[in-house]
Amino acid sequence: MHEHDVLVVGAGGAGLRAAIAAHEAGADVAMVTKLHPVRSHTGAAEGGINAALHPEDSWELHAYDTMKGSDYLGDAPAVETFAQDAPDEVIQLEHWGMPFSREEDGTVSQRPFGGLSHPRTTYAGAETGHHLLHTMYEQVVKRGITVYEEQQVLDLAVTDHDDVEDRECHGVVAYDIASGEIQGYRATNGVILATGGPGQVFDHTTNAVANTGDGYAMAYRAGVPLEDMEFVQFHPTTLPSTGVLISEGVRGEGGILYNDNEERLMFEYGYANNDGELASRDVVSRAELTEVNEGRGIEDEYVHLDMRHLGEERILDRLENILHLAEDFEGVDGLDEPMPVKPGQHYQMGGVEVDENGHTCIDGLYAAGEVACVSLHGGNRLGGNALPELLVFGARAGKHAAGGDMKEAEIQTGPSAESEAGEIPDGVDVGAVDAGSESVAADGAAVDAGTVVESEVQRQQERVDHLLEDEGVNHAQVRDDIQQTMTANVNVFRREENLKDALGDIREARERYRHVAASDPSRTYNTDLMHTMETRNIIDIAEAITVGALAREEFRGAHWREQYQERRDDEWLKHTMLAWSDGNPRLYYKPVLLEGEKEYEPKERSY
Amino acid sequence: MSGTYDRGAVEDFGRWREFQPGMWAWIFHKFTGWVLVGYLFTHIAVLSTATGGEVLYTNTLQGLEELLIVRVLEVGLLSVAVFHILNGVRLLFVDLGFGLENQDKSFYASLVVTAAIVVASVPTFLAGV
Amino acid sequence: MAQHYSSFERGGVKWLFQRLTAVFLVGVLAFHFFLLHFVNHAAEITFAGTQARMSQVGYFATMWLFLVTATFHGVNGVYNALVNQGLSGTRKKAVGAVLALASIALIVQGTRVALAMTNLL
Amino acid sequence: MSTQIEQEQTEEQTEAEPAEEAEQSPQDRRLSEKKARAEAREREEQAREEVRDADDTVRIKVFRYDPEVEGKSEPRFDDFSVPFFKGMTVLDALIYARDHYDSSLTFRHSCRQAVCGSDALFVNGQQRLGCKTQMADLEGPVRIEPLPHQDVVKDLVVDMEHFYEQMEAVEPYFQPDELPEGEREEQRQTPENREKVKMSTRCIWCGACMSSCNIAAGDNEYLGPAAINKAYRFAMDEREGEIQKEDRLEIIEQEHGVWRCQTQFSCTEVCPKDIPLTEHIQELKREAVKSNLKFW
Ligand SMILES: Cc1cc2nc3c(=O)[nH]c(=O)nc-3n(C[C@H](O)[C@H](O)[C@H](O)COP(=O)(O)OP(=O)(O)OC[C@H]3O[C@@H](n4cnc5c(N)ncnc54)[C@H](O)[C@@H]3O)c2cc1C
Ligand code: HEM
Ligand code: SF4
Ligand code: F3S
Ligand code: FES
Repeated sequence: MHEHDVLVVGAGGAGLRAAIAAHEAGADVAMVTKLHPVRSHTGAAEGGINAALHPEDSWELHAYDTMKGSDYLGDAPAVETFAQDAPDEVIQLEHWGMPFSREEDGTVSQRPFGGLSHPRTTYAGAETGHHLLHTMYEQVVKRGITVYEEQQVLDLAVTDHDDVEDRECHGVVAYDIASGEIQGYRATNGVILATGGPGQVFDHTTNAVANTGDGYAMAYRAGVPLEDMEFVQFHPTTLPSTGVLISEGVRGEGGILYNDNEERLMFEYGYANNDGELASRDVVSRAELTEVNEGRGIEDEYVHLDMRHLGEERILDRLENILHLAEDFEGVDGLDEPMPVKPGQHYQMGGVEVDENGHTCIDGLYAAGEVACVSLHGGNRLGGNALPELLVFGARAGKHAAGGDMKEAEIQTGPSAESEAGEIPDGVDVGAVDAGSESVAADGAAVDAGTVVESEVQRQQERVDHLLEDEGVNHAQVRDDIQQTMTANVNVFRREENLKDALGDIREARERYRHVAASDPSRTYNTDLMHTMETRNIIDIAEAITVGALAREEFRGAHWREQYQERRDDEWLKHTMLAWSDGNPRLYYKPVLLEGEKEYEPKERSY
Repeated sequence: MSGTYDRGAVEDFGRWREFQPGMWAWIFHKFTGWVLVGYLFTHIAVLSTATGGEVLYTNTLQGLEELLIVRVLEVGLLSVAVFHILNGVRLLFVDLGFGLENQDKSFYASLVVTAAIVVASVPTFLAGV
Repeated sequence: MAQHYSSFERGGVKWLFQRLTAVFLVGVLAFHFFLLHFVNHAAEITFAGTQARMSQVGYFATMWLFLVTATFHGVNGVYNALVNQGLSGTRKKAVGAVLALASIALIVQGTRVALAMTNLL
Repeated sequence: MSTQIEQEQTEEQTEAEPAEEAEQSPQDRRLSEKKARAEAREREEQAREEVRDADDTVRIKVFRYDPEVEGKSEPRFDDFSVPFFKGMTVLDALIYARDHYDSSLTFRHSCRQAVCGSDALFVNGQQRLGCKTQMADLEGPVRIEPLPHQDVVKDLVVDMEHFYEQMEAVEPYFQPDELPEGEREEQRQTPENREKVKMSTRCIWCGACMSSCNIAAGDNEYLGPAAINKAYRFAMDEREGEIQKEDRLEIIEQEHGVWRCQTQFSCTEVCPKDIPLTEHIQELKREAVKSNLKFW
């Protein structure tokens, strides 16, 4: 068994930042990650990092924009902490050598971005995330922080007190992909989950194949509530065959969306008569899908994004990287033909409930990055706000876990922060198939930390042996079915019957999952086994998203409900919380905090 | 690691079909360089007959030159030397950072020019056997 | 990692010399080939002709330098090639020694031959 | 448990195999086994149908090896037929083969967009990223092998440890001589200097270059093009300062550093990020010579 003060699970932007912060606070920190750090999906981010650096800009403006973008579902303490810390974090990155794009005078450039009242997006060419990821990994190498790579964390080692808020997290259990061994990792101070987004819950996503949302599912099963999971951002322009993102830049420069009849759909069918192609991500995504649903899609699947009329010169000058993307990943020459695009899952706003210090309601368990929900993005995330989130809250979680000196958090976590009980609608069946066999870890209350980890190792060993040695169905079909039903029923359009259908399908998948097994018997680099175990997590998250979507009866941010076409502030200024409750999920609500150092008055949406 | 598979040298030799121009240039340069050193040593050895007297030297050299095989080898030596010189110049440019984008073309050019020079020199070399 | 080396102990000097000798050799080798195959046909070489050429100081000096640079260039090239193929440790030292001895022998013998070709001795 | 020995064989095997392992007996288990077999058949059947219906299919020949599994411990190639669609990449073809024919087919992949560097493979005789290589551009049957010059862990997965060690050997982290004084004060860098290091910062650690380099194949300690490029990225960054640059040149001038490079250019040819590696290595050689001459 390995032992460290702080364990960071996941080595994307959030994990790396957390590890550096914990190390700087004097802790012995190690990272445990499924992929080698530089393979993390943070590297895919293109656009930029928002921070109020300019003297004429201010953190207050950034906080205000973020709150507005969240459709007033952000919590003010989180939003303000974020806006205040972001500039320092960006400068810190610069001091670590990040190759930001520069102005003539040698300072870091900032550009305008959707939803921002001031040009405050710093960037490094069209590959900001790549540089951010590599710069921070370099700092991890510099500090000699231990990295256990290609270790898939399977579950957390948490005591099993009845009351979630009494539980303690003592470590994690991981599967060593190369050797097939199960490894126990004990953390004396804290475990930080930074496992990134859950894009693989949907069959079409801009997320990586490794983004199976393991962190959400592990925290959820350990008892931490998932918050606002129904808020999923879909990006309107992704390539149909792979989900690779075509940035807003194309539409910004004047790219036009056409349907199969070669009509300029945004105007022809009145989806956005003012903004046309430049309407917000949600509006365009819904427009495209409506076209496809009404039979005007191309090959019943996508629409065309055309930039040919911009002329070769302008395209080469401003959008060259887009030409490469279309060519390399779709085999289409953007100078010659229109590019096929369709909406794809892009970002999960909700996540593991944490406070401003990244702490969950379980002692010693933290979360940061996309997997966490401090409630910064609320109902919708602004472009360029995720990367600074990784930095700000990654650093805070790391420092706090290492025992650094920090202010008490204002955000309340755990079931005790409940304001109102919710009810999972009748007729749907959620949670464990046989609740009861799903207890967290053995006898935590009574035994010492080492034993809690050991017994979890034991359980995971049994599970892996079973999956390897027994015969069963292949997980791929189960995963596929979840992805299909989520895309068909829980994407940008949400109708009650569809949501219920999805829950039915998820239930069935859960049943089928009981019979899965890996068909590859090898213990060496068994990706079949890895994916089989991930599929379990996908099922849990799919269910949480769908339950949230069914519960929230309003139209807010990215969450659209057919029957409720209004934002209903009087009733729904609250977070949807879903707690696993040892296999019998419990739905409840927690109020939104609109008052921090400043007060944020909900304003009319205007798109 | 418990079991990894090292495909070893066998594989390397099997890969020649997949070589890039720059790798061929390297192989040829190496080969020609070795031939030239080999020749340098032989050359001095042959010339060493000069220490054994005038007649021996002249006879040895002329005797050798009468053999067709020696003439053919000389053409070979010429081609090797010309290629090594041309590619050597190409490499010197590469070292100075010029024309790196066209390194493959300059390699082909070296080959073509070598061939041309060699073909043009054949009559001279084979004259009077 | 703080100390600085002012000498080329790391391969740089040999790298540079390999290039400098190459530049020199381009000229001389071309000249040599041209002179002994095109101007004077190889088949017509006689000791007398050789002696006449070698007795000129300038020609003698050039040929001797040709010998030395070519030896360095060629032998160093061979040595590098072997090292690049992973020669290391004692074997590398041994090969280095053998090659150095061979070069010295070559240069000594070459010098003797060259001197024998002149009418100075 | 059917780890395909040969793709053809699977069907017979699954059909012939009786429910013999009865020791753990219960009904439940036999049922699930039966279900498993039925599903596997279904998937394969579906794949066959798709192959039949597709206008076009492509064949891939994939290198297989698993030290633990009988029949795979001696490397071999497996053949798969995959329905073709416009825009299909080598990675797509592999995923299809894995999901429809043989779930034990193993390869690394994650981002599917050429940023994570997981899936550098040896495809039709060249190092390429699976996700960035269009099937349509290749001549069939497409031969897919693990990266040469690295030990194969299983199928297409190679041991990258050595590559990482080389990358980390060049002190791949920013070390400025000094930082600006004031709070929130950034270091200045001219746009020209950023432009100079720009290409070198694009490396995604895929290892394609290192695998293609003959010198790296022969000399295991050679830093290799990617690591040297990493050193270049810092040595040429004006924010670091002169003192640090000297240190960096010293690192790349070591025994197995830049002087090993024989300008074979294959690294430059294969780099999926179009980094002019040879150019960077050559520039460092010249810088090293220059800085050494200064001390003379
Ligand atoms: C295409 C794209 C473009 C984007 N562009 C922008 C942008 O311009 N600006 C912006 O602000 N945001 C952008 N985003 C959003 C942002 O990039 C992500 O939200 C963010 O990078 C997530 O970082 P992370 O550290 O939380 O997770 P990731 O970077 O995804 O890292 C997850 C880590 O967890 C590890 N892990 C996962 N599961 C396990 C397990 N079971 N055991 C062990 N380790 C595990 C993985 O190995 C990985 O290291 C973009 C996102 C995408 C997909
Ligand atoms: C005439 C002009 C010549 C030029 C321009 C030239 C150029 C070069 C260059 C630049 C190299 C270095 C390659 C590298 O390290 O990457 C080289 C290598 C070499 N040269 Fe020459 N050279 C010339 C003549 C000769 C001669 C006369 C000999 C024989 C004595 C010779 C033998 C070699 C050898 C053996 C190598 C090493 C090859 C290898 O890497 O295996 N060269 N040459
Ligand atoms: S330099 Fe290019 S080929 Fe080499 S590891 Fe980096 S991205 Fe891959
Ligand atoms: S292939 Fe190798 S020899 Fe040099 S130019 Fe590239 S490192
Ligand atoms: S899958 Fe990430 S580089 Fe190909």
